Amino acid sequence: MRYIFVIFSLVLLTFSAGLAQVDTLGVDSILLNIAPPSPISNLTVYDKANDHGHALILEWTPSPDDGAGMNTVMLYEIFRSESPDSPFVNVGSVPLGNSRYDNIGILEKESRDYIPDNTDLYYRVDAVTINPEVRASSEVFGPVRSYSNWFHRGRVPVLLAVLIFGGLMMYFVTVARKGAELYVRPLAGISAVDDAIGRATEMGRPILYIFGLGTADMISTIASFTILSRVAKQVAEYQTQLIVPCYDPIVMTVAQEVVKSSYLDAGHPDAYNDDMVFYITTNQFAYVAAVNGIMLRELPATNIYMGKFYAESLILAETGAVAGSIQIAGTDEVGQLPFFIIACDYTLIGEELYAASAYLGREPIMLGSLKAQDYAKAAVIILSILGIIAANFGLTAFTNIFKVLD
Amino acid sequence: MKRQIPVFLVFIFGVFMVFQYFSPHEASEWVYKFLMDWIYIIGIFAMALGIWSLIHVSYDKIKHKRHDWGYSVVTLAALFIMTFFGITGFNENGDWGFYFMTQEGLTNPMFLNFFNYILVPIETTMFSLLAFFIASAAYRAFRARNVLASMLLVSALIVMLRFNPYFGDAFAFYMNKTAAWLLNVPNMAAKRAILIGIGLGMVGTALKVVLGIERGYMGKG
Amino acid sequence: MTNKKDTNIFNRMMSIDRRWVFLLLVIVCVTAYFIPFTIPILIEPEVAVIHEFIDTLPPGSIIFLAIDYDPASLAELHPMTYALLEQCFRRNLRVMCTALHPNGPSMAEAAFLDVADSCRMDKTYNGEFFPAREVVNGVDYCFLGYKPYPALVILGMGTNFRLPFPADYYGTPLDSIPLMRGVQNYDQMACVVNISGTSGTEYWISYGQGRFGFPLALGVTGVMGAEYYPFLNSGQVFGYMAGMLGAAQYEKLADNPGKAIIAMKVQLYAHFLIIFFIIIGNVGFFMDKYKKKREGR
Amino acid sequence: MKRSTLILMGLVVIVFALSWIFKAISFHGVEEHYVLQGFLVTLAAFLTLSIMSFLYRDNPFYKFAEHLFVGISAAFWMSMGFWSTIVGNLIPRLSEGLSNFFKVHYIPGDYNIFFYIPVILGILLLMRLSRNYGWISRWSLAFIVGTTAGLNFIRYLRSDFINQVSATYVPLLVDWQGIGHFFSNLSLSASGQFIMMLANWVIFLGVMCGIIYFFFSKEHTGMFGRASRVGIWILMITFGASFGYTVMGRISLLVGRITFLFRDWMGLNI
Repeated sequence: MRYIFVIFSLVLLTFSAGLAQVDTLGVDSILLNIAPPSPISNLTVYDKANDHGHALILEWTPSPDDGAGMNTVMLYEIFRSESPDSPFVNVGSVPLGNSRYDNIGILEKESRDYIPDNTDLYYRVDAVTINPEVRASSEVFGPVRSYSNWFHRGRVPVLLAVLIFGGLMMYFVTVARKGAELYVRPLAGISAVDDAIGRATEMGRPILYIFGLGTADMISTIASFTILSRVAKQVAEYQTQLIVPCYDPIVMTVAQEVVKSSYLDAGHPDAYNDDMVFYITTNQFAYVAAVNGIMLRELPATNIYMGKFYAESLILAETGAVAGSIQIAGTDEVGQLPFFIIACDYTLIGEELYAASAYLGREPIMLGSLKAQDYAKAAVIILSILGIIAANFGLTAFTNIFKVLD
Repeated sequence: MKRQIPVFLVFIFGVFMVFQYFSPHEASEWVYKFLMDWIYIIGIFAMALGIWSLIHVSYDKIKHKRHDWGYSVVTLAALFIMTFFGITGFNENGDWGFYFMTQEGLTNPMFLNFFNYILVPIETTMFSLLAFFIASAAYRAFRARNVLASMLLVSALIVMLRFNPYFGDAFAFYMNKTAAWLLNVPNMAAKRAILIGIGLGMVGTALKVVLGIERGYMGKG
Repeated sequence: MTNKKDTNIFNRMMSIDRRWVFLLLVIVCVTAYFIPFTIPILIEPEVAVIHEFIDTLPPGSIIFLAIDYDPASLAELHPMTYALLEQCFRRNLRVMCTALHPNGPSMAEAAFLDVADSCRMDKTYNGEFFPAREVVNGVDYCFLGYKPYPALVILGMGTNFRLPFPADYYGTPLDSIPLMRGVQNYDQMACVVNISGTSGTEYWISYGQGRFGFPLALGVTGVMGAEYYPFLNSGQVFGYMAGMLGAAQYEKLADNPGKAIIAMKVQLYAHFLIIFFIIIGNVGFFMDKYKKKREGR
Repeated sequence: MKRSTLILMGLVVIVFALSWIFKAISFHGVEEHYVLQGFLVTLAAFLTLSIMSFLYRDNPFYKFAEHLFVGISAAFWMSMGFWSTIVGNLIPRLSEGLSNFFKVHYIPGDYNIFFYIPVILGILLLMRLSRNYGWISRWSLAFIVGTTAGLNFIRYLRSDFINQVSATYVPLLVDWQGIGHFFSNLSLSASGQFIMMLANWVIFLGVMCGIIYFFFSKEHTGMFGRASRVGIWILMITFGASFGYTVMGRISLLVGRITFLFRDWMGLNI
């Protein structure tokens, strides 16, 4: 807001500088002979709802000379003051045709755009012509106060979704814990992981596990950690070699922890050393260059790509194909799925990546969470069909339930 | 103790972040901002671990004279030289010391040179390898082996032929329209289905992590 | 691979070494890049109408060119600007130009200097001979430069160019520029062409065309293509070019092949090569299957 | 080393030296440091070709470029992180003395004490290097994982789930004015009623079948199996189309490198 103000005053300055120079052309007469426009009317100011405070919204009926009438209004300038008598300060402006201004304050007290909460404020709006001298002020509106809110009412649908989904999850996890049999359909990519580890052992070649460019704050990376822990456990049991080159140092740290614990669980803590999981560099293509080199030099029996991938997906997968490795990929990056589908032997598409950890572990609790996800999907289908019917019959009340406000 | 405290920390911070979304209050935003800053700062300490790992692995190779150890010397030399250029330079008075940027720009022009003439060319060339790999992948994988593979193949061919002018204007026109339809309509449906699935998978995983059901990230499966 | 069954021609068609694919791709790209030849380009009416409009203007008319892009979208948009400017100067039209994107002025300046260079040579376009001429800043074109807050600048220029721009980009007061004699606002412009990689296009449509009613043509990036297309149907925009394809069409119309046509050439033949390899692989696959089936019987 | 390898190496060195000399001459009078500029442009071209040689097979030139690239990029990232995060964000909050040393403005604040917490967590993270106290680093990792899991939980529930579901509410009968009107105005134009309705039907059914494909706990048989089959078809058509679409952008990248090699380095201007 502050920048726009600065920029705007610069523009105004040049406008007025222009006035001084163009006397001979009669531009001054155009400007000086502008009649004052009619002011705006019905100014109302109210607190912005669902926010952290320090913000107010102004609304008004535009001047009759905005785009009609004399057609002289160029912009509206907004003024604020803490009392109706003290001088008003310009806090912003909007071009013609607008009838609303969000006066969003800055949180730092020192800033000139700071708007105090729980304090009486007064507002005025000027209709300004191309000549900044010629303007019409509105009546002062006030007092009005800004507040901070504890709960965001526009986000109720999200809260409902959290509660419903959390409830489903808790229910099915409890059911699973009690020992109920839960069916899951087979996934080709998952059984391939088991086969691949066996194959690597037979061939005496390593397994390459790649997180892609995901950082530790991405859920896909967290899901990938779980998959790595299963893979590492089996690798430790078979005494096969595991290579995990990393792009992000935090991911590397967590992955070291994961592999170390898996080796411990498998009963081979001595077989682990920190150099199995190592850092390369945090640069997309430098990482790719190095991993490509590893693929052609170490000739891994299997490459497992799980996590977040970007443009490097195809470079990695094609190089892996050249090296003759079996390749299993899984990503939630929709744009890269085509490349993995084409270049890899098995690909886990989107949600399958998240399901993989449950599949690999075969623990009832994890399978319970898959069941919860399926119920949520069934709910989506039912809601969509209801929504479509509602939308086609013009029942907007139903679709509005899902409107989330920012 | 070694495993309970981390799980407890995950729960506390996870629940706070969920709460934070529903509360726009100044206080809640303030804490949120602090937490985000913290993550960046911890990330910088992790950087030290990463660089340590890189140096350690390279040094190990050199020490034991493993295969291709000479290239590890290149890595280490590049790392040290670039770091030296990156943290030192001359300021506007011509004093040498720990400087990075002044108003005139980088204090050490060699940092920029290395960036422009080593980093950028290799980066763009690695990226351009994609042109070759996309060709070889298409040749290798686009075989009409079964129904699914044929669908993949046909829709790729239609889109690739969309601006072919040799078969007459009408052909080009309809190819263009069909390709645009494929990219707008079925694409949108598939993307949405995948995204809904991913959304559920992510939410499920995150919930399991926050509730401590999923502990794979700590090595406890 | 010494097995006799593996060496039949169809099997070989299925397993060409990837290095042959790579080599042919390089050869095709480099040849298409360097060897001058033409490819047919389908001309769409929304591009042709811009060329036709400019071609039929009487000499001395003024075109307003708004250049709102930065180096990121240079590859697609520079060819449009170059072809358009060259056409204007060859037809003795005059050009006024603004750059309402912070990095726009360097783009516009480069275009004016390069096209002025090119105009110093005799050239023949679409069979019409154009003698060499000197393009002079201030006489043939006037570059106003950059001012922030595009909406206000566009509105201000509707009243008088001198309001937002008392002087041109090089600091010369507009009143002492020969081109500006008698030029007040958009009323003296034959049309406005906005070549843009930003949302500034929206201001040209709503604040510029919407308020002052001048004929407006757009050149946008491929990504923005679908977004502004509806304005063509609604008649607010009379001509429209989008992305590399649009640029190549304009170059073709102006008979002035440049970077866009070269890029299209390379793209087209690289695509053909990839399709060729896909076909080879599939022919091999099916013939091999057919043969095995027959042998199996 | 084989003799052919040595000859190849020698040739590369000669070409490199020649290019350096020619480039330096061509920069003479144009650039201030023309010898350095000549070297750098030659180096860039050498590295470009080294990386491209990987397409043939792994070789010493590629290995050299790769290892150089790793070292330089790690150092680049470290320097940027050091100056922007540590010097830019952390030091101005922690100590006035250090701020003065690095010539950044000290930002006094009542809550600066809180910035010691991430520093402590960071140091705990470094405990990883210790054999006996490595487990302490899990506390910092737990902080990061917990915060981001909570954050992403909500973010994706909103953007990938609720928003995508509500976007599926499209009208299936666009501009419906009766069946007679529909058939009498049937056309294949893009803005025609038939095409618009077809698009909405494809989107709606595509999304439904796609979701059915992702069901894990139900056998894909019967009607359900058929729907899931349609789902995977839609996915495959989409993947093919986006692959075909991406080819164009990737070829442009190659054109960029060709331009560099032939115009900027060799100076050919055709």
